[in-house]
Amino acid sequence: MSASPLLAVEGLTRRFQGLVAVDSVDLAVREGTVHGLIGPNGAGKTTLFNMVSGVLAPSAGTVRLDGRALDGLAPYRRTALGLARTFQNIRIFSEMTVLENVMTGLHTRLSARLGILLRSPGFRAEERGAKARARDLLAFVGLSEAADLRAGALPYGDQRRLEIARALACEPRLLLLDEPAAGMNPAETHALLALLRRLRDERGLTLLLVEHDMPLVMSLCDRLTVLNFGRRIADGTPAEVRAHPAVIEAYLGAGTAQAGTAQGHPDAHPQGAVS
Amino acid sequence: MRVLSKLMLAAAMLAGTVAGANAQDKTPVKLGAIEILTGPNSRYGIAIQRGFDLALADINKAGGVLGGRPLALAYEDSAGAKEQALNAARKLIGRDRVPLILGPTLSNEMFAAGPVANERKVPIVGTSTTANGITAIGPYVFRTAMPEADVIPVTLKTAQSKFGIKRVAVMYGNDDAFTKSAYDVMKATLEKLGIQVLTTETFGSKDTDFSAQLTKIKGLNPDAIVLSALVEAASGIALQARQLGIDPKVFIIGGNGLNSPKLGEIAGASADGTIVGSPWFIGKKDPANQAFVTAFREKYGDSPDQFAAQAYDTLFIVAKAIDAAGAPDSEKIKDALIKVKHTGVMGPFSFSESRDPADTSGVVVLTMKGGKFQLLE
Amino acid sequence: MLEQQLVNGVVLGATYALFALGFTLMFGVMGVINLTYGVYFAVGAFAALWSTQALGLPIAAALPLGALIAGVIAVAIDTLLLTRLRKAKAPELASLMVTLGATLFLYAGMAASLGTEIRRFPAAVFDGGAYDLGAVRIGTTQILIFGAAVALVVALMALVRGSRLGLAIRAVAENPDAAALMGINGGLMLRVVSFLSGAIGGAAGVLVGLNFNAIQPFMGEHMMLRGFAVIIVGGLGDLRGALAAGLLLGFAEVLTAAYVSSTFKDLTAFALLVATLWFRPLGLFGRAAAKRA
Amino acid sequence: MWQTLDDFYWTYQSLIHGIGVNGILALSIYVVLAVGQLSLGQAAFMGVGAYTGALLTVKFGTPFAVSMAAAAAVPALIALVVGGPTLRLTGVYLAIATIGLGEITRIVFLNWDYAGGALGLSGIPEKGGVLAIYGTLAVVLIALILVARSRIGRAMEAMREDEAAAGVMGVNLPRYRMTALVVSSGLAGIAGCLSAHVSSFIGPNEYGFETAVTILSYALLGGIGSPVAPVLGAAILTLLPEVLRPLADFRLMVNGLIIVVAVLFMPRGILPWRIARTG
Repeated sequence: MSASPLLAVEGLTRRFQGLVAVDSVDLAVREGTVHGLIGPNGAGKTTLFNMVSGVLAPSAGTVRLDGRALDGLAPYRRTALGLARTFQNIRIFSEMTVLENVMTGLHTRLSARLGILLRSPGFRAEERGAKARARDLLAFVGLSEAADLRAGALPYGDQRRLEIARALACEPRLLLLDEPAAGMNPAETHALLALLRRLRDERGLTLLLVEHDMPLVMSLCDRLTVLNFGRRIADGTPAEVRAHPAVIEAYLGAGTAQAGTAQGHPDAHPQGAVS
Repeated sequence: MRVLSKLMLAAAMLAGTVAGANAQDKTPVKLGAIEILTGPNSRYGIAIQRGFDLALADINKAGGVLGGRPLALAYEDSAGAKEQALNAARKLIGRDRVPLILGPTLSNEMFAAGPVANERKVPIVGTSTTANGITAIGPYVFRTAMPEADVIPVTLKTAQSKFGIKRVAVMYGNDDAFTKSAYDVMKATLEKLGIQVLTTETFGSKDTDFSAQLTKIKGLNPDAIVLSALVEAASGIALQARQLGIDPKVFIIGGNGLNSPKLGEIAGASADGTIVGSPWFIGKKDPANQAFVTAFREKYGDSPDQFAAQAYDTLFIVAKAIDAAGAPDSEKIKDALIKVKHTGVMGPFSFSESRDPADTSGVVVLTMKGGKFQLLE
Repeated sequence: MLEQQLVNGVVLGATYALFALGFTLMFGVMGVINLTYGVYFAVGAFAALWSTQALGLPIAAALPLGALIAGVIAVAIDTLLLTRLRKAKAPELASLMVTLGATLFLYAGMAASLGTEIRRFPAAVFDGGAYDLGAVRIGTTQILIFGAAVALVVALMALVRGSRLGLAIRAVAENPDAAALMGINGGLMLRVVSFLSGAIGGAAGVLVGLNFNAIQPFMGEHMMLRGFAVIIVGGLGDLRGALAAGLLLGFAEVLTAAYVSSTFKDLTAFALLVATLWFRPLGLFGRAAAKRA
Repeated sequence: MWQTLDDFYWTYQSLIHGIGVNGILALSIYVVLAVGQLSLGQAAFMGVGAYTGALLTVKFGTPFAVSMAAAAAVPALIALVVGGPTLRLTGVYLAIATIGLGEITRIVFLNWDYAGGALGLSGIPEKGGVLAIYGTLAVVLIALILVARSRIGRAMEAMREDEAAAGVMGVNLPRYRMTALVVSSGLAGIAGCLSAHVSSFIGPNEYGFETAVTILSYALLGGIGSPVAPVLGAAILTLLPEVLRPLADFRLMVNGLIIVVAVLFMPRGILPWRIARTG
């Protein structure tokens, strides 16, 4: 392990109209590890993800990738620097084919311009290469058979895996996974667990994941960070966190006191409000 | 005797064939008409259609054209769009092969359709296209509509001589070709007559609030307001002028757009005193006009306006030209049209060299009293 | 003269505000630019006109009746067109387009059945008298319009901010799914808002028809362009903003015509619109919640 | 026989021109819709192109090719300048901003006496014609198909389906949006120039809100699964008024109804076939 973390989050804060969704959170993800981010509903996990990936601007604080501050960079710039993510509610491009979805992930790695209109040999070679790489990734996640299907027609678990393949196409150093096991049956979860392990062990990828499936989290993650009401309440190995009194409190309490819907979904509804 | 009888027989046969040809050829002479029959401006097109239809019935009752052939009209709707007017013109010429086209309703439509008819050497006769430059499109483009350039000077001269106006405010709709071109005539005429223009205000044809312009005008104390507008805006302006306290003695001098019974219906007493020039007046006492108004009211349950009157006369003018041409042939009709003389409900009519109405003696100046136009005495 | 122009500006501004109020309410809650709004404006005016002519109602009864009919039609159209799209969580552009098609249909239908000639209320329906206050002249319809605009804004604000119904409406506006979890009948709330917006649009149509005497099927079409400017300048969904922006636009137009040139009067609305988008994209008060990249 | 064919062509010439011009307009709105945005300024861009081209031809006698190039460049430039702030805007904001732009353009033409003001510009010589129109249409259509089958096409569709996800995939959203608007306004300008040179007259009121809506409905009816679809939509909607002539007043109602039905029941348009996004 290198001395400085691959991802360093310092004092990250986000307020929504007086409500603090994320409250000066610090977080360090070391290269080559799987880092879990857990906490009850509305704890601010997705908001944190959105700030790290650049979908949402923080009210305060800094995000660093391999020592480089990402402040103010648009999502596409962060992708070019080696950041990729999946979404809590699956957001594949459902009208496109499975293969095209993955090829979209290769966007920043392709460069054809004028060649597109001329159908130059260079462009055609690049497209061939892209297709081959996309097929490799589909094979890796076990979706080879589905390459030419409409992505929206895939079963739920396959859509999750497609989303991961698409994110892998961005060739990230750090992959953010937002509840990858949500809605999966035990068999699918099991396969996912194996896939995520291979990402770390075979590809040397660093993962930061939000997940509610505790058995999965406990067996997969090297380190955990726990959020509640936007604050970091614990940080450590799974064993340490499991024993942390504040965590027990938060999880037991969460059953009775729903944090409600105060969490700010930037992607919830594109509409205004009456005032 | 035998020779004579043979000759007589031959002559009779000859006459018979000639007469027979005329008697047998009852195929209608079909003309095209492009008018706005749907959409927001359909009221113009429909008034024109009614004028045509009334004239058509009269002409065919009297034996049609070319010694007994009925006249027929093929209507095409332009909906006020120049593309559709253009398509309609091409269809009427290329497919229906009409020898002459009546319309289209708006000057803009004529600017699109006119060149096409001219290219194919088919005469096209506008009954309501008053803008400048219509007949300059080409030698096959005619109009029976009195251009604003002929009517407005009469109105303004009358206003000057009768009421002694010296200082006026001008208002016009600047987003409409019709009201803008009338304004151009007004401006030139006012200059020629030496009438001082205190201010020139504009508005959009769909505006409803004119208070800012009228307040400004009120502050300048003009003798009259010279107004080029469509009747909707004109009604609003008349109402709001009085509402803002502009003296009823400051009357409105209008372009052709104000020449509609609608002005009195909407604006009521507020429009009293308004004067307009018109190629036609519903209350003209001559028997031809009285008969036309009565027949129109009987058939449609509504009073005719100038558009209907112009259309009514135009069809008679065209029918005369067809008779004079001797055949439903575009070229011959074109040559005949320029020579036609007709006295209809609008008064005496003939074409000038430039295919515009030559005779402006039919122009009358009207004034509104109690919500109705009457001749200015 | 300036005093009179200021009065002119207030009255014109009040008509814009009145019109925009329902429009912005509709957007704020539904998140949809509903182009059929312009139709309700004309529907209200025609319904009131009909009730004065055919039923001989006084304007005090015709105004609420016009508003009521416009409101009911608004609910019907919303239910017919948008429920399906909302259920399918269709993109906002789809809703915009469907209301566009419906607007073309409704305008054409009204033009075909009612004719396109302008009409006015019978002169006897409302005594359009005027008061002279020094150099200023104010018509009774003008006072009525201004009063109605202010009263409606106050009433709507009270409803939205201060009542249980308002709370439910705001909840639906913020997050329909969460509102449903809290036991709010979202469908009902949307119908309530549709009705309110339609009724406001209809009432605006009656009052504007009364003041400017120009009732015709396309009367809302022209107003919609100003409506867009007002709701953007005021901030989408911002009721107080709509009132302020409407008045601002009224003043701006009148003063432009009076002291610059009437040629530029029509440009004012769009200049304000563009300036707002450049400098204050969230509107005058900058509080509208809206999605921006 | 030739005479008949020739007459047939002459009769329907304007309609044939119209289908081609509207096809190009449909492609211009397609480019914007394809990245998930809505512009109601296409009519204004078309008008700017029409006036630019026509003024150059009429007043300066420039060759047709120069008029065309300028008719593409000027609207594109306006889009670039205006796009600065508006492209930070998306969705309804962009739609409303483009409505405002359209009205401003209309008012400028109305009051610009050099360009004929409200009376419009008449006497535009006939140039280009059916060959130029359909040549342009074919070139643009092929170019857009090629683009669709590349990384750019994938990025565009990704933006339309889910903008945030596309951004995370590395798509430079502002740049794509801007490029789409600029290209689309250039195309609209070309269409305007072509149509001005076959209709001899143009006026400022032809390029208003209604025209913008009509252009939008081409793409709506056809669908935007592939560039071919909006062109088909344009052809249908251009022919429709001619076909529906007997319906008179109900024609406009039918037009509106078609849009409603298309959006509600055929959300992907009448040609739902989508183009492959790989080269």
